[in-house]
Amino acid sequence: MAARVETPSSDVPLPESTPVPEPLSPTDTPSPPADDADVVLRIKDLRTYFFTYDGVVKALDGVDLKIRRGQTTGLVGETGCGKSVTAFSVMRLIPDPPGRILGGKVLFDGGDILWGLDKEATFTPIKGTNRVKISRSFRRIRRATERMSAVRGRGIGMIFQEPTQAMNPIFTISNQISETLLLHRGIEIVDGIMGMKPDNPAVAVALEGMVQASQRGKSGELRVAAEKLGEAAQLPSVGTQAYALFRAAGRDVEGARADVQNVLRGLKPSGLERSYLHHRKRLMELTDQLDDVYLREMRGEAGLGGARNRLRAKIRIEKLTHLHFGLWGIRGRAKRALERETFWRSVQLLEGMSIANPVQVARGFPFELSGGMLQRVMIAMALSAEPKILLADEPTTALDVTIQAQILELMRELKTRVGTAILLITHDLAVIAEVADRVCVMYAGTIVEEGEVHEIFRRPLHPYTQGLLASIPRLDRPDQEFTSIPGSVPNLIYPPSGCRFHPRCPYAMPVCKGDRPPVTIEGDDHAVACYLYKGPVRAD
Amino acid sequence: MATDPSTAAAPLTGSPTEPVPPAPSGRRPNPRLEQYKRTWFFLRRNTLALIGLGIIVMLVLIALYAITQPIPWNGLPECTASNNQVVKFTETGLPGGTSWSITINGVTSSTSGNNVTFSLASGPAYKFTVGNVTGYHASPASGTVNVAGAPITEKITFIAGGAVSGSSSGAASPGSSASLPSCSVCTYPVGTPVPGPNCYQTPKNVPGVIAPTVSLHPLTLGALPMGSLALQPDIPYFYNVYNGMLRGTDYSLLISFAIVIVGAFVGLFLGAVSGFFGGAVDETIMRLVDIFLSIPQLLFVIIVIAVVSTTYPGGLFGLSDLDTRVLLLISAFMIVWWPYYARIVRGQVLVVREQKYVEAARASGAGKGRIVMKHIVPNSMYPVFIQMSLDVGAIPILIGTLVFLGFTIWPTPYFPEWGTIAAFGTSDVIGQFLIGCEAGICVIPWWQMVFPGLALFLFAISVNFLSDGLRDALDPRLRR
Amino acid sequence: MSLSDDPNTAQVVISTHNLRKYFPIRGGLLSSHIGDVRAVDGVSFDVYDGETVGLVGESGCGKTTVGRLLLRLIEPTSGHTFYRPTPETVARLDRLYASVERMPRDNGGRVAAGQSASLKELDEIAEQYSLYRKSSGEMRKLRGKLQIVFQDPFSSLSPRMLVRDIIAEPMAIHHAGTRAERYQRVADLLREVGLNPEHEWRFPHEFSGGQRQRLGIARALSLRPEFIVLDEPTSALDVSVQAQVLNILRKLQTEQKLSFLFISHHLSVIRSMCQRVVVMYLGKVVEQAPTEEVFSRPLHPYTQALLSAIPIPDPELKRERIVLQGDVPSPAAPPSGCRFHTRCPAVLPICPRVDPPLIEVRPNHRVACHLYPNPIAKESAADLAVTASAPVATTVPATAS
Amino acid sequence: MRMWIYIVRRMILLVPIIIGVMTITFVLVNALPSYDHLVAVYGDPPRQRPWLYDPTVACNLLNSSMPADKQCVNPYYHNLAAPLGIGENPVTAWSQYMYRSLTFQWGTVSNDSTAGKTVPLIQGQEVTTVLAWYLPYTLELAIFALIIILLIAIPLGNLSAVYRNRPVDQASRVMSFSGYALPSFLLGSLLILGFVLLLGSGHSYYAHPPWCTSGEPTYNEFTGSWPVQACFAGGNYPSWLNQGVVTSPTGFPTVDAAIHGQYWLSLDTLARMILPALVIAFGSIAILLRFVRNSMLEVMNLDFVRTARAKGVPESVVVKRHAGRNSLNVTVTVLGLTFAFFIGGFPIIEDVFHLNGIGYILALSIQQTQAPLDFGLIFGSTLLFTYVVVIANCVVDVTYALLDPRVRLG
Repeated sequence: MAARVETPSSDVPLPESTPVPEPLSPTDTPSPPADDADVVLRIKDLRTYFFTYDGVVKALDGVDLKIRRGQTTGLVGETGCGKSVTAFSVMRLIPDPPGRILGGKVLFDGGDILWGLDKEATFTPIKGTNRVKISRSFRRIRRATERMSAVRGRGIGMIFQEPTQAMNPIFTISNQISETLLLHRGIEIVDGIMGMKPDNPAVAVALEGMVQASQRGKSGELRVAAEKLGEAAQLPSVGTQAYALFRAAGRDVEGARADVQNVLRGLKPSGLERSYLHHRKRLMELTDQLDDVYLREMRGEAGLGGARNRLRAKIRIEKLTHLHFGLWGIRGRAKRALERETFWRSVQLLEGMSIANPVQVARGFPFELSGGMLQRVMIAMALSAEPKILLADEPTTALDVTIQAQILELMRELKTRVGTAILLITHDLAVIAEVADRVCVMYAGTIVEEGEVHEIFRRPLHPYTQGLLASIPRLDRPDQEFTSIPGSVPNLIYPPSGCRFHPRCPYAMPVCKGDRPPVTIEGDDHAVACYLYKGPVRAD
Repeated sequence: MATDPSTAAAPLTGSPTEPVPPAPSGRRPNPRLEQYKRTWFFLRRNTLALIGLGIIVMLVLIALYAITQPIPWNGLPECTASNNQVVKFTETGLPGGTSWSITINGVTSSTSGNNVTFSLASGPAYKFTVGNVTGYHASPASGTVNVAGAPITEKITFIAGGAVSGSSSGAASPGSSASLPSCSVCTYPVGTPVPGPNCYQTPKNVPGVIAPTVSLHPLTLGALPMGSLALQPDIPYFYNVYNGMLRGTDYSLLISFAIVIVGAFVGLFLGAVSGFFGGAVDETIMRLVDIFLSIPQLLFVIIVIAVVSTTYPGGLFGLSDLDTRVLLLISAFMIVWWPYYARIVRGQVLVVREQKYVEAARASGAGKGRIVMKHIVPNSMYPVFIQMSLDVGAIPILIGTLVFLGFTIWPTPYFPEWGTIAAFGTSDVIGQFLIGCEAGICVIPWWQMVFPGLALFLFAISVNFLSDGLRDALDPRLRR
Repeated sequence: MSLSDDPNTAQVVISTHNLRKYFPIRGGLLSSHIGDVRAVDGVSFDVYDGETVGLVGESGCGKTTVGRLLLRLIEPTSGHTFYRPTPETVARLDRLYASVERMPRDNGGRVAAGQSASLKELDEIAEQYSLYRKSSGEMRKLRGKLQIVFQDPFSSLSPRMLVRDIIAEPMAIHHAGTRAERYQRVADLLREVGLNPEHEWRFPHEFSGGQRQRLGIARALSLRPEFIVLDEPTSALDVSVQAQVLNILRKLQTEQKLSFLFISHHLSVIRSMCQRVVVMYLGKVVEQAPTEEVFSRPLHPYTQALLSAIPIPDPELKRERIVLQGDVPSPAAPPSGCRFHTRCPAVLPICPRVDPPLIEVRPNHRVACHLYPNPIAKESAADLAVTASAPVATTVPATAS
Repeated sequence: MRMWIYIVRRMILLVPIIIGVMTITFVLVNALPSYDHLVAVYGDPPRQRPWLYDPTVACNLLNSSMPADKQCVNPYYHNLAAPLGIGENPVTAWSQYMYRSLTFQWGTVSNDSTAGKTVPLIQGQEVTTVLAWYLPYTLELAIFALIIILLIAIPLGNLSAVYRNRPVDQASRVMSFSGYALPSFLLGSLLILGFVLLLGSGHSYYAHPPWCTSGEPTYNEFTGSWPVQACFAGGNYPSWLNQGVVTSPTGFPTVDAAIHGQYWLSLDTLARMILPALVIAFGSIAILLRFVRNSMLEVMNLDFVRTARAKGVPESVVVKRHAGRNSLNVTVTVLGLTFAFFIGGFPIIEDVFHLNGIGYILALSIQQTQAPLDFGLIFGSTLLFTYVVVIANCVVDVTYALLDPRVRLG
């Protein structure tokens, strides 16, 4: 079992001054602190390095961050300060090699996402040189990736900067949303299909209601009637479909009624199809159980290896024993029922993103849609699994101002409607001011200031925050002299010692060059890492 | 590292207010050297590329050595079995391609080439007669040769017109081209006792097939270290594979490099023109590229060479036969090769052309020539280099394939070029066991195809390893 | 066309009239010409000596194309850009273009015979001043006077050239000075843009974005130009660095009497940098006015929406915003009539049918919108009230802090 | 609708290519000496009149009353040469050549050429007829090889991209480079050699499969595709077998045998194609493998793959569904680009394995040291190979469009 493989890739120069990173000791109990029941995600001392030819880029060097339930936390900083790397590290999406998370904790849902990190790779300095050799255990890394499927999507969702690049170009929009739906809400969907009652007498009544609403020509009433139809059939997507059919038919109400009746007639899966759906459901249940095991593992429960392997074996057997569905051609037919259901569900989701023509959008391909539209689709996709946290990585940077305004409007609305905690990553303080509740200011791989949004804007404490705020050209304050922070963002291969801002800081003191400044609490929910402030040091 | 924007950290910390840290050691930094160092660093981590580099360096050294050795290409040691002797008839005066024949000792052999060779047991004198050729008469039309210890060359001159003149007779002295170095080895049939030192067993009593004579303990090379290569199993003289390989190193390398460089130049020029000017020029060139790429390249080379050598049997531009053929080969391959380069270069130029620095040069008033030479060509070169290094390895293989198909590209059937040797060796082996060997004594002359094949393989694969390593080292996206 | 009240004090550097650039779309069976992307569709404005004109619009509105057209990096479909026309010429041009625009057209779209005199006169002026009529030799000489700084600091510097060669290249092309003199000037230029002269021995990839942008500015300055197109010079930069570049630009402008065309989508920067603003939407100018006018009293609904869409870095400030619905239409199939009517919150019945002309509704303030149908005489400008149906601009709040 | 336009446009693009290829062959054919040109078109001169293609001839041969020592203009020559445009202006000659090419008058097989002498029944036949007889053999082998290529290259390429720089990748890399570096004649011969050593006497298996109990194992050079005659009932090849004159329903040997109920023969034919198909696939796999791997690596770094991972899609599905489908486009394109290389390998393979087919005929027709070569066959089969490549490229482009909605709809 040659688990560890020496990779030549890791033979990169390590500057003399860089200590070989020591991973966090695994003996720490990963239980969340009791005082903060509101915190859904907690990042502790996260360190992510990139081992490149030029040297070790210390992209994240001890990041501490909290995301609270129902709040929008803004993470703001300049290019290269590591804000995106933070999000990718949380999702474990750092390309490895060259990147590697070296230590820290990401506490989520009672467990540590980075569980077992220290066993994934070992670092040995090569004697007489300034290089380090990384031996990766690919087996453990693969296991960690598998484990992440329990978190990604349904635990933490993510949207990206370039919506046009972030969608798969060869699948339709509905196809891509359906994938997420089947992954995370598959059981519910299969149950819906199997348990639906298209013959229910209430269905006919509800359909009659739709016809009448349509004759009256009131689209609000039609929508309510459509929802009733969905309830009666015990499959909400039927309502959406019927609504779309009635809308498309316009005045031809009788035709629409016939169409809906056709749809209802075609809904019931046959016996063989039902057995395929059972199999799918069983697979999903097993996968869910496996995810549960993974989550428990992350929470620090020991001795789960047996259960995990049993489940994996069961999944394999389940997949093998149901090969015959493919041979009999049932899979295709049964999948169509699933596809229909997920299609209309994705239409529903798109409607929720205030997209005017959701059916058309769902049928379209990404290249047919504009950036703003795609960003809505991305948000719909990320929210379809109802994650606890949404990581939004510069969601409006690639968009025009007027479109950015639309997306920000949508995010504000979603915040109140869905209640998902959002981590909004952006370089634009103005966007933060518009949407965020709390702000974390990042500089060169560390968080320098953290606090409630009004507080930060009213009373910025850290010199970097002050400089950043002053350097924004203000529409409301014209003809100011442009102020800038002297110098530029430091090279993270050779980051400055002590406070990383000190070479650019107007208030730099000798002490700043020495140790990293501690994080002190300055007022209510306002913390800063700067020697200028002498408040109490933050506990953790 | 290019995958993540946040790692693109700025290496410089200069600003209007703070001075930039001075250059490392006071002297002016050489930035290009830095780039080479960087490339070498990535190449060094690729073991296969290093192996490839080593093999190529070795081959180049061998080629340099072989050039200094006095082994003429058409004078490859034709080793002769000790009990037989070669009698060679050389013709002058007939136009190329005309068939003529010689009868000696009751055996008639005809050819359209210049030479007819017989292998005759030493001792007696043999009578020969020259067959009639319409419109010519031969001088001498018949005669006698005394076969003694050395190979004999007899010259026949054909004179146009007139009737056949009377015969001349006399003992032919060894011909003037007997200066060819030869190596005599002693052969003996399977099952008979070893006659003496430097004697080698031949299967099926065929003196032309001799196994490698390398003895590993103690290391001796023998007369035929890599064995012999017999073009026809029944004639007693044969070729020394080792010498052929040695001599072939520089022929193969030179021809490959010549073909690739010429093809790349044409492709680079046409591709750059096509990509930069666009429009009708681009359309025309790209349609041409499509046309040339549709014709299977090997067949195209065959057709071009066949047509030209049929049309101009006497050679082109007054060049010697060998020079004509090398020129022909290079041109034919160039015609099939340039479209690949043109396509690569055009794709690259289309990307580079849209770069803002090209537009900036235009905004400063740079002319088209300057833009192409200073900006576009230097930035489109890397893929061309990589493709060139790949193609160099393919040429000897393609030449071998042509020869294997039975297509005549060299003036003599046996030409010291790896592909040619491998092709002859292989077809001989295949012939041996397809026709079948007698029960009990079935020796397959594996060395004929293994040694030249190995040379071809090693050359091509090391070139591939190296170019793959270079691609990885030069492509920032694939870097880690 | 002149906007300046007294054209004698300031010289026009660049004057562009009715500039159009259509990129053909090919399609169908035989790749025939099936339509045009109307990237720029009739743009006119002047740039005066020492002035910065802002060109604002969303992506795809054609503002970058305008910049490239002004330098003749691409050839226009029609229209002219005049370089340094004399004040009399400017006056003549205004008159001629006004008369050409008023010309009745017969069925074939041809100009009536009697008025072709104006066209002929225009042609004469164009022959003398228009960039698009210059021969390539004349154009090459002019290129030293007209320069450009690009948006992307990463692709605008050749990766295989040393910094000194990049900056000296324009001088080398124009054979300005000896080699030594050129490199001496490179060192001066580097100092001028706030870089260390030692940097000339490096490759561009060793610099950060802001530094590269400064290199681009140094290259543009090397031939002592008069007019520089700044094509989104700071949009790829971080805020803290952006100010450094903007300050350098301001300093250079005052020191060297440069004229800028500042192309940006960033209204806050425009407001601080420019004296006049041209707002574009889908290849057309919708509003054109002095900066203060545009920001304090935007007239076109698009400008109003644009202004209100800009997020303000102040959480205390809550304001009404106009959120435009839908996306920018494709310039390949622009909407009929007023191009903004598909998204306009104050659309009138006439909007989809008639394309509104750009008319002066307040002094020096031109708008292309049916809400403002009448050119207002300059005297009554003070009484100008926005038509009742126009959305009252919530726009920029009074300074809040 | 758009797809339809796309296909028609692609078809229109074929026209200049086909005209261009014909023009190239026209130039080459016309560069030949007129004698060879005439032989290529009309075949050898009849035995009674060997002087038929000479421009001038001893007068007594034309008319016995004329003196033998005088040279006369040969009227037959001019009758034959005029339709070929020999000695006329190039435009006329070109249009005549185009007409004949498009009407499939590609020349006649020479009686004296190696191919003419070796392959039964083809002497003096029209080149197109001969090519039509033997095209099915080659096509069958090509399809078989293509299936092998796709089945090996795509999964292996994906695998080596996913396990980059791990043993799988290194092994596939070495395999791929061997494909570049091993000449196919050498690989084929080595395989045959290996089987000879393995089975004891390979040649007898080749001619004489295990199920064949009767007849002496004689080696028949042109029957590499079939067992010896003696294996068949009556000691003769059945009349439906495609051995020249096609009386079989399809001409494809495997299909024909199956149609006539000789399933063992079908299987035997397939078995005979395994080795050659592997050899010919090896080179193409080498190229394809690298491209699949590199495009896969590129796709795996794209944003949408990251999106898929962030959605919680399992890694195997990410590779197969998201990255795999996207890199398939590249695979298809490269397959099109290498098709000429692939087709060009057939003469060698069919020569090494002595299989019936156009490649073998072509190999035979250039296998002679004595001029004149059989230019009719050489040009004909090259044209045919080129058309196969051109049509394959067209099919590939359409497939690409079908796979990629951006091309299909945009």
